[in-house]
Amino acid sequence: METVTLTIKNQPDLFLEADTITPDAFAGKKIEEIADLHVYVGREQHRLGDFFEISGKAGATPEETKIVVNGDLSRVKYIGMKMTAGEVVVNSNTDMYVGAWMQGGKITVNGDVDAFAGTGMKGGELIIKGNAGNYLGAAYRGDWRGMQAGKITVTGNAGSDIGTFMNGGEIVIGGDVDVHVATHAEGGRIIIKGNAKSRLGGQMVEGEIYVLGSIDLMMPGFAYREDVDVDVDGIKGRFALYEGDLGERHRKRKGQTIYAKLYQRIEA
Amino acid sequence: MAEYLIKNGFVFDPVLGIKGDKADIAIKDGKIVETTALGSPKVIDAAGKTVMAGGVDIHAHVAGPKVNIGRNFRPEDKLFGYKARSGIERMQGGFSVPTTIRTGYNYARMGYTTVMEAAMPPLYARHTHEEMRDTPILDQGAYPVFGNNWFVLEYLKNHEIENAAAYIAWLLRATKGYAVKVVNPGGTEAWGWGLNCENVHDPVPYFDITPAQIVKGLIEANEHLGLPHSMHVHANNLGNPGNYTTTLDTFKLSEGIKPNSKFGRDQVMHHTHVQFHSYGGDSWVNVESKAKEIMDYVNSHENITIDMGQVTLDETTTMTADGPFEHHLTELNHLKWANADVELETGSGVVPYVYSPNIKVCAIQWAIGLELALFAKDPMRIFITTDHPNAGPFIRYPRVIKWLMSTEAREQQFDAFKHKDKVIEATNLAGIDRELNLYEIAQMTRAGPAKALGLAHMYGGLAPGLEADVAIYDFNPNEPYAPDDIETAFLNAEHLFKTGVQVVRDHNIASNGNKRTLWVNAKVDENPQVMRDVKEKFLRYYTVTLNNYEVTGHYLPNPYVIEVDATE
Amino acid sequence: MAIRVNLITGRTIQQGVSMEAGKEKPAYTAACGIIELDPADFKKLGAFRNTNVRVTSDHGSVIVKAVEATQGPHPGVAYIPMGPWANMVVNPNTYSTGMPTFKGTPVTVEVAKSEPVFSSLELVRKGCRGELA
Amino acid sequence: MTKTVTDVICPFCGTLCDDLEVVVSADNKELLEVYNACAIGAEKFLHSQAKDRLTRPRMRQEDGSWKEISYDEAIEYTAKILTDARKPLMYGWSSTNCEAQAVGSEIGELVGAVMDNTATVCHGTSLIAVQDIGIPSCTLGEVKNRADRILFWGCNPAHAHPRHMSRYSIFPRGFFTGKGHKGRKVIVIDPRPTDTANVADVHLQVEQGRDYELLNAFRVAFKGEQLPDVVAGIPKEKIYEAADLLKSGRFVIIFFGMGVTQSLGKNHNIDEAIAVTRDLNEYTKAAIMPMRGHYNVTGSGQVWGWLFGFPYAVDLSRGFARYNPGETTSNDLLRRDEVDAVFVLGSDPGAHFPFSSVKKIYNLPSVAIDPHETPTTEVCKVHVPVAFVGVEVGGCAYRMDNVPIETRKVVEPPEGMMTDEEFLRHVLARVKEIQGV
Repeated sequence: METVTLTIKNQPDLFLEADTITPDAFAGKKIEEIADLHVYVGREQHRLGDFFEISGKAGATPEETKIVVNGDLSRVKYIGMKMTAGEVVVNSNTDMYVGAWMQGGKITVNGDVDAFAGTGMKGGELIIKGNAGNYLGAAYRGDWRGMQAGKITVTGNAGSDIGTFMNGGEIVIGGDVDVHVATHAEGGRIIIKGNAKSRLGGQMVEGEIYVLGSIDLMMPGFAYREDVDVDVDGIKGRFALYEGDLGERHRKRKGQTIYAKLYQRIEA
Repeated sequence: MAEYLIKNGFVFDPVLGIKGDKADIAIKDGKIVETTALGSPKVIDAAGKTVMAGGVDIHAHVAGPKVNIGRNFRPEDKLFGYKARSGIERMQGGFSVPTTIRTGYNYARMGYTTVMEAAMPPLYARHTHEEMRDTPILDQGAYPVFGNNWFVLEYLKNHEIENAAAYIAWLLRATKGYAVKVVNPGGTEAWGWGLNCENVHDPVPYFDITPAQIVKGLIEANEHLGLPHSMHVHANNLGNPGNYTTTLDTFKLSEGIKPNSKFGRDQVMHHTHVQFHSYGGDSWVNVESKAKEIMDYVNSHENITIDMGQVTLDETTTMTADGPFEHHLTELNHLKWANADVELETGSGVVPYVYSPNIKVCAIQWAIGLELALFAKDPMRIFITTDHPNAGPFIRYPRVIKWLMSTEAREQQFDAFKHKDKVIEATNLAGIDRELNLYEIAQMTRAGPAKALGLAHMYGGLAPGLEADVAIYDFNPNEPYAPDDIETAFLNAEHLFKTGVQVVRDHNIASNGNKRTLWVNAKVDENPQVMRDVKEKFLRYYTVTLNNYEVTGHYLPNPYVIEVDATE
Repeated sequence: MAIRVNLITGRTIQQGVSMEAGKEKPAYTAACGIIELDPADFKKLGAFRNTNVRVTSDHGSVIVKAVEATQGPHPGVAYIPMGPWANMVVNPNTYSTGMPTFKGTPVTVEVAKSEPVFSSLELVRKGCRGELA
Repeated sequence: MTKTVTDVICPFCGTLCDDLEVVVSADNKELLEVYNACAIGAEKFLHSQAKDRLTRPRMRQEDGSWKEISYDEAIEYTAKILTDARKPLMYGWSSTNCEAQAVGSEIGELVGAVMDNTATVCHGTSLIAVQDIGIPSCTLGEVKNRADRILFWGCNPAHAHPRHMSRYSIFPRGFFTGKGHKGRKVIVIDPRPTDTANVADVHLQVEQGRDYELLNAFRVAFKGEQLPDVVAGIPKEKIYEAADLLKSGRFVIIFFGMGVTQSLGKNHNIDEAIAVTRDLNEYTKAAIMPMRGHYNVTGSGQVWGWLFGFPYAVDLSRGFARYNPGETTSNDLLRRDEVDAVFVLGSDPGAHFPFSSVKKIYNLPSVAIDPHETPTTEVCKVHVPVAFVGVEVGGCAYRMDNVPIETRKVVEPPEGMMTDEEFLRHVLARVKEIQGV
């Protein structure tokens, strides 16, 4: 695997739209060609090379290409957008849409990300070592096809509206989450190792939420069923199982209504 | 205005009866003229290319309230699907429900110059006209909906044809409308209570009238006025297994009625998107094609025209004044549902829909649409549409043309179906080897719809005196081609002239054109009773005043009025 | 003496009328430079009706006149008509929806008899120039 | 001599009453009386006659004072800040006509602006919800003629839409509703016993910020499932009762306002309220409608809908239209320093945005086009007073149910004053000159 290293040299005075920072865009290109890729500040078009020192070498294919991005990237959007393969490492906080619509490969952010990371994710792995913003792994506005597959792991906390319209894949939050989790979800799994506030599983059709910490307020549409032993994805313990959203539509299998499941840990 | 001479193209024109022979087409002052009438024209070399009149779309949902609901509530329909502003081209967006700007440009790119908006709620006429005003290039008109209108229900309940006609004339003037449209007659009024009318004899709640009375009465009123277009109907029971009997019952309502129109049409009923109305079986499990039965009737009755409503196997946005149908649809696919009932007049619903080649029913729908066109004896009476965007976006017309012209293309599609065998079993298409030729395509997309609209004196052909709407496609019918070459060519007209202005040059938009809005001004004898009824209903039941209802002035910056004298 | 209440904002007919009459005019300040408190909360605050108070949240602070709730009772809930005064203290967090959280901001209310209620124009001008306490 | 203009449209709120009568002087120069309007609407017409009204553009000086400038200078300044900026915000568009909105949209296209309207702090979250779940709705006449169950959730028409209840919802007698008020049951859900609640049959005083839970409880109740004893401060018996009251109606209409769009949950509150409406259509006929505020905020959403495909928060900076509330919405843009110039027309963010956003406007090149002197004009560098739409110039406006109505001109504007549309056409022409298109 070949590596291209980007180091930001000029900070944009507004925000930098850099959806070209992906293995797909870099693969098979010379450094000069990569420097000529387009980025935008407002309506102005610039070269990637105008903002970044670029060194190293890109692989022949996305699979063989790794990108390391250094410097303060807190005003850079769209890193890793739509990537299908390869690897991106961001050694900084960064802004919105990290890994949005990504289909494969791996993104590691050694810092915080802002909203809409992993929007409409179809596959691959997104690892955030800091905190994540709102709408993590959610659907784009109006789309009923949210996160389809892949895995998002956040070491710190996440904001509101994670996993909206989630259909598949997995989101693991090491810390706490804000309101509205897995709204309208029809599949997938969300694991919250810290505490949750309220509106978990609102309008949820199918899928699973695991909460290891506290929940401020349970939705009226979620009913306690029983205590169960859980051993999933390294999470072991005794959990209270709730089913819902009782107000929402659900399909039936063999005459049995299939609800979304919310597990809250009682003891480790 | 510039003069043009389009030389040596292979011309396909049902009006002149030219079937692909080489001919020259002359343009002067916005009209087609004899080549001898030209002075020093710009010459367009069309050698080895296909030349046709500008396309005419008799039924599409391209402007108005429900179309804009479709745009505004589907951001995902525009995601990554935009085209940036450049030169004279304004920015464009949207796939199944494009912005007005893209609508105008994309029709032009396909060689179309006239597009009719198929359903205008009268109370929203201003909105519909604002959108048409902002749709570049195309000549357009809009059909106000009448089939659930309280005035109409009350007049026709007592068979008061003259009063119904006087009201139609008044509403066409008030809304600047073009024709009489009927959607799920009585059913949409019933939907005001969450109900529906599922066959032509199903009484309308409270109003004590049946869909059959509404349709027959509106045909008679339409002919009483002698309007350019016939009554244009979307029958009851759309989209349900076994509904072909309702469709045949609706057809039969036109029996024995002859056209009374100075505008050269032969039909008294246009039934739209018949694909959605040609289903046998009694459930989605055993649904099957009844296109044969439907077309046997159409072929043997000259006072009917139809359009296809061809399913294109895309993700799209359904939208119709058939409110109960859209509710039924959202119950099936659980996708977002918008509904917009309109006081005293009509209603509508909007639901996204994914026609997947992996779903048996979608594939059967695809086959049925094509069967209708391929069973047609008279291509001047059946027209290519997708009921845009209901069965698919209009941008797929070239693909529909490909399927109609090539058994190979149809076989390729059959092979792509997940349930190929079940689909073949439930339809006739696999056994049909007919391939339409370009002359028949010109009939189904130009001359036929123009005639049915009562606009044969303006559109649909290349005879001297007609509007200079001319499309030139980079397609040589006399050389071997692959099916996809057809789609490519008809998707990207090389040149397009619209009333003499070159709007597409070398496959690019060259002008925003000289767009016109057509409406019908029907003069009738004074009718004090109808005017009293109008005043009374506005006073008591409408939420806008009568004086704030009529569409006037700047909403139609470039109007084209078709005068009809229906006075005794 | 200070109390904690949950602040909401919104329209009132007086706000609407005075807004259309001119936001630079005293009537607008009289209509919107106020906080409506429930009698029970007045009691806790230990203040008379029509006393100036300082309303403080995590997001800012403003002086308004405390008046008795016109559409009560709603103990624990306080109401400032929508406008620049309320917007000094509302929660600007949009939760990535574009919409600030205009309703449901925890605030502290304390008596501030001697401090003036600024007009809408003064308030934003002083605020922008950093001239507010 | 005076004359009376009838069928006048009120350019205040989304109710868009069109039955006003206005008495004007024979020379059309003076507006004397307004009939049929609510207190707010009447004030709007009369204020246009204020003697102290500003009639010329002005520019803020170094020392903070105002200097009168010509319209040409104002046009030049506006065109310049828009063409100099890389991402200008063009905000407002709700208190003007669709004709001006269309011209403004063309300017926005040329300069690559973010176009946003007042929905961004009003019903923007409703629009998000509609994009997620749709909206079964109807025109206000359907309510008048059919509705026998009226639910006001987080809205207070008695104060915000004063004639709504008498024209459309609670009191009117329609075709199938001859008994008027007597034939209807009215439910109000609000954390305060509002003046609207006082005319209701049922008031549920929901715990502020718990609307989402209460709406969810209604859906659980419809399905006959078990509820917790108390939800959002309301005992479950009352919720079951109210749910049955709705189900038993022939035609249910739900009106909602900023009580739900601006509280915790925002778009989710509306999403769930629409789900409640969807559910009710299993049992009877039901519709839901946002109580839109500005008289033509709906129109700007329509115009942008057909031109760009999105109802608000439209980012045109890249030459095509993009949309994502949370990123392309005014308050997020200002808070995050994403824009470098601000243009305001037909709205007052200075009064209605959180102060942290107002301060950002103060620190940017900025122009406000507004007939009034407002907190926005106070913080902008240039203020361009214009004629009142719906009073001194006509044009199209869309009611809260999306019905388009042509507003009327009833009096002449003060001598030499421009309309929104005129000013924008000049700016558009100047922008084209500067860009050489």
